[in-house]
Amino acid sequence: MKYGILILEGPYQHEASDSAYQFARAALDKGHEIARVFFYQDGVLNSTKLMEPQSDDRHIQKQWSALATENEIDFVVCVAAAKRRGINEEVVAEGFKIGGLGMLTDLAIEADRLITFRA
Amino acid sequence: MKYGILILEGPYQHEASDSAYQFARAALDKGHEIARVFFYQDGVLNSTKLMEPQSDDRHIQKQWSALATENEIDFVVCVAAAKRRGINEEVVAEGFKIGGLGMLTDLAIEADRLITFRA
Amino acid sequence: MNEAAQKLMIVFRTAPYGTIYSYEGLENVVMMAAYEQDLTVLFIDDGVLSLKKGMDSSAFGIKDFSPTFKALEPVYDVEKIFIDKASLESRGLSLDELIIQPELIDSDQVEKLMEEQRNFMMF
Amino acid sequence: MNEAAQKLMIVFRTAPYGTIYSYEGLENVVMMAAYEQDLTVLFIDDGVLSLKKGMDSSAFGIKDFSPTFKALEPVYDVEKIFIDKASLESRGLSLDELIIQPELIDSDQVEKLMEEQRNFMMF
Amino acid sequence: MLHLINKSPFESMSFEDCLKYASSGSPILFYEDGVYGAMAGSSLEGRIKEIMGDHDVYVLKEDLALRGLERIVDGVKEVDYAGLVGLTEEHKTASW
Amino acid sequence: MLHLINKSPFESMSFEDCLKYASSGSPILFYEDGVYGAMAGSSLEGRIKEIMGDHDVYVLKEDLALRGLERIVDGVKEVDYAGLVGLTEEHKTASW
Repeated sequence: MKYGILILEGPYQHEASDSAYQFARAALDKGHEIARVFFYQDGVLNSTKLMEPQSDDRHIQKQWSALATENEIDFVVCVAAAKRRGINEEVVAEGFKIGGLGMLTDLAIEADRLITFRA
Repeated sequence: MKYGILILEGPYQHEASDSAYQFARAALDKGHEIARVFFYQDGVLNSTKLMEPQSDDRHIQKQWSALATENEIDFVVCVAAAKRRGINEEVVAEGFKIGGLGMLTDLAIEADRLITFRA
Repeated sequence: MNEAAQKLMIVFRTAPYGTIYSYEGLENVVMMAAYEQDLTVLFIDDGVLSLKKGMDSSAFGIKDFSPTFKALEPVYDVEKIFIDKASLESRGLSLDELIIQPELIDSDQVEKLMEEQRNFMMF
Repeated sequence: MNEAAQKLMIVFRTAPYGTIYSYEGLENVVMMAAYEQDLTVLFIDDGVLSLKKGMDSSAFGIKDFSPTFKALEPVYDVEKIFIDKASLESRGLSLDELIIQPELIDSDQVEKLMEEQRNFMMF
Repeated sequence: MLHLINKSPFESMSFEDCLKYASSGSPILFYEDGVYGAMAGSSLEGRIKEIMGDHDVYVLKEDLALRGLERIVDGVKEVDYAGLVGLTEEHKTASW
Repeated sequence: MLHLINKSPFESMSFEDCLKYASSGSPILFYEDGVYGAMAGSSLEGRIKEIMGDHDVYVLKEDLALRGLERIVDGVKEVDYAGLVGLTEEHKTASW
């Protein structure tokens, strides 16, 4: 099946982003395609390469970047939500790209399943 | 009276930061002192100068920076919470400084009232 | 609506202003409307509060986005707009206190509307 | 405790892991303990769930912070630790299912503890 | 103790949680999405009237205006931010 | 429709909200802080047993382990992330 994943909350503050990551891994392991992961609202904060968690904690941005590059998944960070929160081309990490909200509509049209991770 | 303000949520996603700002203004208008505003958890995201909201919306970082500089209020952004979320010395706006969690304990000891704005 | 139009829905279930969910749901409705899909908008639970008349954001600088809700049908051609009757009633509101008058539905219609869609998002 | 010690309290009322509130409350307890103030820690509502035995974070990489709760008394000398009996009971838990055994209090003691403090923070 | 409620009581238990602990005489203030708790005619009106015997109930004007709420439960007192600051002068606060 | 509950039912109405709309036969899955809804012996146990006549109730293993929960209500089914993906293959999902 073709999955779309929508993430509405930022890293560390909520578990939403961890859950989305675990779900994405499990979906890939079962042989599904992930058409796109769309980062929206505070979800855009997952994409900053300035993130420096403590050494004994998970590095959420790096987890995501590895998932994107290893599996060639399209990761889109909503431009309007990103700008409002200080995320721009200079700080976005490898594997993420900034894009318009229309790419979420495209995903809703294209995906067989759209799963939302939220507060 | 000597007030301390603690902010636990980021800008735009929750109203907490707006409420804290309005409260701080009103407290100053009534002649109170604000000993410190402490930005913690997602609250640290209020401090980024990379923030670019839409032109018809409020600019939350600039509101805070103006409040700090006009009134010489101490604004402290928790260093551990900040690093985890991609906030560092390079992106912190005028009026904010990055500091340790001990400065929140100091505030709890010093302030007559400590008011929390949270989700 | 284009020939290959897909059934899509945005569900509002969160109160406006306290969090950005309602605002971002609305941004999506506007975007989807431009794609000329078969679009449905549904208000349930605290989502019904997004339509309350008389919002005044002058004190705050927080954007009052109710004009965009008002424009959904006349400007953006969104015609399928539903509201859960029980959610409205438990909040003591009637349709004439809202800026638009969506079609009232019973709660047992909500899941049916969800099932009918290719995809939906809930804000 | 130093001579000018102030009464301070951290209240836990949120479940762990779903949000960062509980973790950050704990960071504050540890910091305040280092200041040698007159410190109280209180668990109410879903905050009692932070003390459940048997947490295993191996599947996730999310830090299991229960060892720090366990260390509050022996390592950080935090002695005043209370828990709301009704909150514990409504979640079907007993003290022996928790990693530490705070003093049980009735709900009508909660506001009194808050009032006694110079300041408190609730997470 | 001044109890601050900022979440919709239709969606969050924080209002009811707070009432378990609040002693008689402690004021309660609704702000942000909490102000929906003060709407007249809602399913919560009876509950609000019930607690007004024990608690002064306040609601923040600015958040009412933002949300277009005009009809509030009889006896609930409207305050602006200056009024809220005034209440915090008199009381310590708990943010639920 | 698969209904996903990620907030503690002791603190949030999202579980009860979902039940107003979920038709008989629609499965409900607790994850994140939602898993507290599945604890055996809690004040919610009766409610969970009540709805199990109409709904299959699932709970996410990884979130149970993270929180140290072992005793869950009889009849609630544990699934891991692979199992959750399996459920989403069969059903569209609503995230409450």
